[in-house]
Amino acid sequence: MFQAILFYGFSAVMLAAALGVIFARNPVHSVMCLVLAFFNSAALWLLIEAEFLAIVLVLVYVGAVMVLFLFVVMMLDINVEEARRGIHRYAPIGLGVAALMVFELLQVIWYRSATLQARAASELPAAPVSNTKALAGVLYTEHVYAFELAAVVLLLAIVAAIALTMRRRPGLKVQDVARQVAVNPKDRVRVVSMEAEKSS
Amino acid sequence: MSIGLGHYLTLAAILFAISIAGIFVNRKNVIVLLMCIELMLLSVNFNFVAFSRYLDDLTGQVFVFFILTVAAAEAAIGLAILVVLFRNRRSINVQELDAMKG
Amino acid sequence: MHSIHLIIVLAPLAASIIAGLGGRIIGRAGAHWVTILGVAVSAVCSVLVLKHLVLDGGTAENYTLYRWAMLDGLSMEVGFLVDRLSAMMMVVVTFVSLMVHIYTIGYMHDDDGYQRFFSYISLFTFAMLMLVMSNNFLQLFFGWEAVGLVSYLLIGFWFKKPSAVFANLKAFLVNRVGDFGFILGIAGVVYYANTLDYQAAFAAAESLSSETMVLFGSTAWNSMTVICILLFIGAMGKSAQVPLHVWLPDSMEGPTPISALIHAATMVTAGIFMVARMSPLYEFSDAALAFILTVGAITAFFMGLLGLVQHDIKRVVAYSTLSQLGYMTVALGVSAYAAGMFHLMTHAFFKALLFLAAGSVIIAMHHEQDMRKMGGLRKYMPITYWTSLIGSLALIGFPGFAGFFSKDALIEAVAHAHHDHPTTATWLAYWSVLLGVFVTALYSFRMFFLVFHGKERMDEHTQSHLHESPAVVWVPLALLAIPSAIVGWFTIGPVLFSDYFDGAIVVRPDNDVLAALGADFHGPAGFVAHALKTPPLYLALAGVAAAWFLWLRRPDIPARMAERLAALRHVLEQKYYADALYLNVFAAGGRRLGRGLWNIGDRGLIDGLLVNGTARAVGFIGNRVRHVQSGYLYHYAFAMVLGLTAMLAWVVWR
Amino acid sequence: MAGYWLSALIWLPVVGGLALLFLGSGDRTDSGYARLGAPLALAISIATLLVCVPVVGAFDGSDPAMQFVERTPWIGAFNVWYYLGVDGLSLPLIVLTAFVTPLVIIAGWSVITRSPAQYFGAFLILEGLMIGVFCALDAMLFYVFWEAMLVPMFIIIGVWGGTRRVYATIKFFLYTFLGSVFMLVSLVYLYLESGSYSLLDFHALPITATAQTLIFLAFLFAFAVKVPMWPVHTWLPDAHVEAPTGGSVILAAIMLKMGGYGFVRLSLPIAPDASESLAGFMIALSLIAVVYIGFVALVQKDMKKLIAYSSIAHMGFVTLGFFLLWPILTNSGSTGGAALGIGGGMVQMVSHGLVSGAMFFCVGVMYDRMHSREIADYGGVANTMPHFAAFMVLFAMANAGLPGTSGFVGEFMVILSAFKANFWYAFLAATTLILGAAYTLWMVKRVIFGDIANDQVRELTDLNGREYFVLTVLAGAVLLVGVWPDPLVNMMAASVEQLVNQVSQSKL
Amino acid sequence: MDFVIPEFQPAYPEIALLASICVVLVADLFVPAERRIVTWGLAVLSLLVTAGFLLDRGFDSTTITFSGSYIADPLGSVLKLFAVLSMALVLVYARDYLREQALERGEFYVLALFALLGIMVMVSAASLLTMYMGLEVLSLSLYAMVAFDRDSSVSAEAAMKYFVLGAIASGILLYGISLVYGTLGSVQFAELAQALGRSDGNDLGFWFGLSFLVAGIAFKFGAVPFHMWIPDVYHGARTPVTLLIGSVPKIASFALAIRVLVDGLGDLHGAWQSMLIVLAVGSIALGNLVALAQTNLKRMLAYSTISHVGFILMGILAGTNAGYRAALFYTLTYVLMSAGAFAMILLLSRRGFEADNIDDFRGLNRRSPWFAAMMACFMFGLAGIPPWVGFWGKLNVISAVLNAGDGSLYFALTIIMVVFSVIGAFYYLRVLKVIYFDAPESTEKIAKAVDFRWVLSANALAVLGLGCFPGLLLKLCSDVIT
Repeated sequence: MFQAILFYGFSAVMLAAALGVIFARNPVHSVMCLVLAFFNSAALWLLIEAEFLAIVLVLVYVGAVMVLFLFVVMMLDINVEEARRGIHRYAPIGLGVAALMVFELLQVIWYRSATLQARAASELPAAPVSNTKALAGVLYTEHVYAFELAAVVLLLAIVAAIALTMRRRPGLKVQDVARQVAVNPKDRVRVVSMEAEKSS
Repeated sequence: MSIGLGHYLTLAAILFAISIAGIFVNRKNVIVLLMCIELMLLSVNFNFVAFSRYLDDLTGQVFVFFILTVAAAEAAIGLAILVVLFRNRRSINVQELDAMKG
Repeated sequence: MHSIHLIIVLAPLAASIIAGLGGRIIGRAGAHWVTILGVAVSAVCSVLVLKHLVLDGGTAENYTLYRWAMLDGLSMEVGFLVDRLSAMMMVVVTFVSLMVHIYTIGYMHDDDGYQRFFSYISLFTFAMLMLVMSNNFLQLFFGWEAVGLVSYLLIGFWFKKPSAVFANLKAFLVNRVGDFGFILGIAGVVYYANTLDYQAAFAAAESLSSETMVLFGSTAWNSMTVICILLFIGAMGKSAQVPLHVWLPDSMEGPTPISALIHAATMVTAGIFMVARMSPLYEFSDAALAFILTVGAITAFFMGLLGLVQHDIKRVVAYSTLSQLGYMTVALGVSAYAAGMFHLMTHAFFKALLFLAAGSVIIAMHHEQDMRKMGGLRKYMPITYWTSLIGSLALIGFPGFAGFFSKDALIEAVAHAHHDHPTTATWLAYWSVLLGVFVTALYSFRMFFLVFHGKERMDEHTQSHLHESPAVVWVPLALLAIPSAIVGWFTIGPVLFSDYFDGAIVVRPDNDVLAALGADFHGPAGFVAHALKTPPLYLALAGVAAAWFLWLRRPDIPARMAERLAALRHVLEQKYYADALYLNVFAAGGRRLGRGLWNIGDRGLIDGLLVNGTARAVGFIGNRVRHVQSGYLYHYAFAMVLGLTAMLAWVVWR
Repeated sequence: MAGYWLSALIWLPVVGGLALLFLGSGDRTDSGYARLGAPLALAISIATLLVCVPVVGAFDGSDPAMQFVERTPWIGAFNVWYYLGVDGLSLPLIVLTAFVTPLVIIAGWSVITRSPAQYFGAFLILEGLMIGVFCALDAMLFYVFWEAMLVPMFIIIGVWGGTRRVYATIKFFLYTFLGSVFMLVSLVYLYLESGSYSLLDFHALPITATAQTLIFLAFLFAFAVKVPMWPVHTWLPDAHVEAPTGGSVILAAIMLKMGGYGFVRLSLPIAPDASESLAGFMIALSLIAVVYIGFVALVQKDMKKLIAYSSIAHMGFVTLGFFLLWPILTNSGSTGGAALGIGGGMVQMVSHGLVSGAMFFCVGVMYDRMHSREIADYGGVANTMPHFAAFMVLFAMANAGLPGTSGFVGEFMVILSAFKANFWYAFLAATTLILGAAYTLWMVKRVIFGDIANDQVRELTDLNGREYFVLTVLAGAVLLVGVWPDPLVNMMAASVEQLVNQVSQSKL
Repeated sequence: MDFVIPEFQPAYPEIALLASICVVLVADLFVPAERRIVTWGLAVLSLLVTAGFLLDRGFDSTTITFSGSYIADPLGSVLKLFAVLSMALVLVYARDYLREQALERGEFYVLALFALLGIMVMVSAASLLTMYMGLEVLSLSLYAMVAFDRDSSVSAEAAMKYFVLGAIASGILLYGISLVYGTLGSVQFAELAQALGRSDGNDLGFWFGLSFLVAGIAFKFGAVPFHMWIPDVYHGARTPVTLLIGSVPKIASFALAIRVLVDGLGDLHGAWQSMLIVLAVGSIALGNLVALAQTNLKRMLAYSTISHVGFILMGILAGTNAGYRAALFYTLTYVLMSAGAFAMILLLSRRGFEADNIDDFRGLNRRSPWFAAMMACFMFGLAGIPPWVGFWGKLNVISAVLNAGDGSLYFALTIIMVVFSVIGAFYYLRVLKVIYFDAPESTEKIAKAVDFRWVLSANALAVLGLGCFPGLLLKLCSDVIT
């Protein structure tokens, strides 16, 4: 019962936050709502005994990805009022399609799939003592290939992001220490001998 | 009334639908689209976690792990593109992204 | 004999090719020498062949020259059937042709297309010989069309003249209408007899006459009748029978020699020859004969009337030709094929003569053809005058002249047939040919008097240059005048009343009017004597007298009559409106139909609506659909989501 | 006779044509190698014609079976073979192709100034591919040749054509392409049913009535477009009008024949029962082509268009002849006369190849001088070009089906056959005697005869040696076939009769 | 833990490629900008190495390793080899253009190699997880490449659209994977197939998962209505990138479809067939119709891609080996033709001038008959005119569809295919019209590196040659599909 209360509580907040992401006028608010949604879902995952992922979600996602979002939003400094006008005009269509999809999904989840109903009827199996340890056990063995691929994805992301955003501006003045050090005074100073001014 | 698999799935379904609705309700700001995508991945993750637990099979959770990784990479690239876009246009308005059509 | 046959046919062809292709090399004289030589060889050989058949008791020869094609058990061949019928035609054709060749030397003396002309007329001789010597329908059709082709070329010989090129097109097309029927007739023969060979087809005639075919609704037609009428439609085209007569008067646009050769003596009689040749078929269809009779009767009388209002000397002769062809056709219609052929022969001589004489006049008149501007030429052109007189007398059937025998025999035959089996058709034919005699005399001597007698109405310049034509012109006239005058005396007996055409022409006994006449025949002199007791002679004399009275004695009367009878005159001058009808209804109508089909059918419906319409519709859809690609991200996403939702919906509510 | 004669016939021109393409796209006036296009092309095409000689010599006309057969696996996965052979139905058309191509090349000798090497190369490739169509006994091979042929023709019309060439060539391409894709579906279906792409296997394959009908309709669409039959004929006038002279000649002389050939090689033997049930329909279309198109041709103002329409009418005779078998069977209970129809159709194809080719060439001769195809721009050409006029009149007469010219032979046979089927078929078919003469000679009247119409006509010069040669050769062929068609008919008789036997057997 | 060290040998090609990527990446840092050809050379070398490992492995054995997440089978080897080959084409074609347009940065080659790696991973995926990872490697590199020209506003726009839609598509795909995982209890294709075999195939849960998966696959292919990204991305990206996107990833898409739909969910054939029918028909129709209205060649080719995708899907939906074989053949030949067609744009482009309008090809025949003929090869090939290879692709597909069953449905599908082929032929002809019938606007000679010209010519001649002798490739295709 307590679990149910927690579930409904977190769920409600999460969905509200999700709606907030969509409807918030200010992108910063959207990001904040998203963070909130992530927190709540982490809580829900804890509820279903997936501690490791819950923690990762908070640490990696909220900690890194969301900050990145926030950073970009701030950096781009978008005109808030301008950016959100007209959103409500399309809300009915969007929500209509969304509702239709939810309806269809619920049909399957609750009524139309024998397999899912059987699964739903079963009790939640007991979780291993340490979710993290269990995951670690398969991550580096069974899923080592995917794991390596994840590394590739990250490398790729780095390469791509740098390729796209890093640029040397032509006008930019950069210090080159090595050259500064290697400067030979002779190259910099030219001693010009001039005829002394003659006084008349 | 106990909370079962169905509840989690329902929650994920609603979240999925919200994220989808968000994509075409939002017509002004690309960055919100990226956030909607994050929401969508979150809903998928919900599914995986719930299934994984009810199947008593860790693959689902491993999958979530990788999805999170990929999502992070995706966000990085997405935001990088966004920055390029902004640099070129001084705008990230979705409605202005119509140089190519037809 | 086979090689002689081949020489007869090929000599003119070779001459024609030499004159046509090598005209520039051999020069003008070369051209006429080579062609005249060719035709002369042909003529001599033809006479030899005739002699062989008639005097030496040779038998008819029927053989295949080479196989043209063979398919589906139907052998299509080229071959010769040389019997007395064809031999007679060969002689007539080559003789008249030879005369015309000689005559042409003078007539076309100053023409640029001299060699071309000789080439054409030799080619014509070849084609005509192929036609008459054929032993099968295929070759018959070949000759049939080939003479049409040469006729086309010759009518349009002076191709700069718009009227000439109009006339030749008209001639060809009208002939084609006839050929249309003709080829269907041939197809009918092949359908029932499965052969193209005359003998085989004739052999099957008896069994064929009981077949029927359904053409419209459920009425069954006798197949023989259908075939015979179809074949006769071909003859109507070629022999210019009403209503396919319209081309012949116009064909006078061609040079006069060919009017004599093609449009009087030979080609136009091909239809008559053909029907005579097909007599074994026609004998089995009374309906077809009645049809022939009616057509011939109408042509004989009504075309003659038109000769009365013409002013062009050649056109008068042309209408006379039409009328005489009608006579021949009438003879065929009463199964007096031999009479028809006999008239064909005599007509060939005297009509060629008349045309050539007219040509001689035309040369003298500096190519003026209007009789109103002639008159009194007798003293300038005595030879032409006398030969014309002979020709005219022969034409009107003055006793003793060639035309007399043939025409009188013909009229007798018709009278006999009417007497034996009176029907509307025979009644019509009888009165037509009878009254036709008067009309013939009237227009012939109208022309004769207007040209050679009376006041000299030509202008001074022409008058001062009037003289008799050169020898190359008058010699053929003289040579043609001889048979025109006398050939009847010694041919009427053998041709009409003996078994000359035995085997070539078949007549059922109860149709055989000539046999009945033959019973009363006691030599040519008796025939002349008999004529004194019959109306035609007096009608002819009355015609001559009337012509004398009206155009020499009281030229004012015709003028007044023309005013009085304006309506009638108008109808006659408009040639019963046949030309107008064809031009406005068929020619213009055909074009209008064509334009309609093209604009509405081809360009409108098929191309406009179906082809380009489809293309345009596809393009339109493409252009419409491309706007779905709006450029807006949310639309794209929306499309994806809609697609997904639709798939889900399909799964749920499947 | 063994050997690779047919392969030589196909590949000699194709390879030669490809080689010519390497001479570049330079103009005739350029100093490049492109000038060599014409002589080389002529040499190759004459070599091809020479290859025909032993083939015709060794061909046994009394044997209806395939001769000179070549069979090598081509695509194992589909059981597709490189399978060639000729019989009496295909050999005449092959000879026609090999005969006309050198003439076309001579005709374009100095007229084509733009990229001549490509022009002649395209023609040679076209020749090889067309011969390939007639030789192929494997359906896929047939289809490949059939379609590939569109490409050079597309280029020929499009590059060297008249002002509306783009519209015309794209219309031509798409029209025929649309037609043939349905045939492709049918061929695939037949393959799936029989496990082979051999046409001879298709002939022997029993097929249900429905399937036959569908197959027949699919073939019909392909062939009817090519022939072309009413109402899918409208590409032809446009294509002809815009094509360069050589293109028009090839198009009329040979390409249209492929449709007719398709009927006898595929439609009839593969779907005889469908052919039977649709024979009335086919005959109706053919007769519409003869009569309707005859009237339409009457009012054309453009000479090429007029001849194009007359081609449609003449090809109507071909299709008419092919489908007379069944009405004859119904009417008389035997097939007697059917071979006359089919054979007549075949002869008509050959003849039309010569005559319409010659007519287009004649128009080309005038066009090269006056740059106009409008009838109204001419008049009295005979005054300045008497020799040309003689040829023109001859070919016009042949076009009007005058006996003694090749135009008559096929028409005559078909009319004979049509009468056996039904009087009215023959009646309507025979109207071509009148209509054909009317439109052809009316054009001749307005173009050739009359007084000199304008100064341009006055300036005309008569035929040059090259033109003289081409027209003489064509005239000779037209007359030869007209006067003595026996060798031609003999060549195909056995095959035609075998076809009649084969087709009168039900496949149900 | 009963874990055994996995067998690495089957994955040597991927490992080698990844190692080379790292080498190239590092080496590029030390290559001065004007000697970027070294990076290019290294990239090509990497391809050679990869190809070497692939060939070394051969085409006739099947191994599953990495605990069921990696499969090396004949089909995979062929696909990978073709992917490597076509990537080599892309690199050859791209180099000169990049240099002319001042875009030549080492990252381009690195990203291209990454994309190839992603494709190879996808091809060899034996589980949905691997498949997903490979897909992301591919997609992420492509997103980045589309935006590669940082100063181009349209490129950025295209990249943004591609990215957002692609991310949505992977979200959808993932949702489908989660449902499949939840209902069938595994992500490995073999196990999925087994689980399906045990269960009632009519369960709506599978079907739902399947729908999401199909949507994801359709997006990757670019099938209607998941095609919207294709025109804009093809158009907006710089041509070498378009060349890449338009060619090699089709192999990955094919692998994705075959692995997931056939290897994994083959028992649900009835379900996905119906979906694919709608997608395929829609793609063929819309692609061809809209392509008619285009004036930009890249955009036109984009729409033509959509229609070709329809054909590939047609082959797959037949659900028979013949169908898969046809789809495989179609994919491989399409990649070849498409790469060539885009390369033609590169051929004509110069510094500051992008020859991507159809009109830019005006009178090419007069400028260079040889390359005009090459373009004709590509166009006729794409249009499916024999004897170019595109014809055999279409024939294969038609044959497979017609043979898939007796129903009038298949018949109708064939008719749709052929009719739209004809409509499609129109726009290819329009290109040829411009090339052959119009007069050139410039007579500038075509100046491109020798290797570019030779490779392009070889590419075009392959399109023709394979069309004349398709037997070998067909046999290869039927050998690897069993």
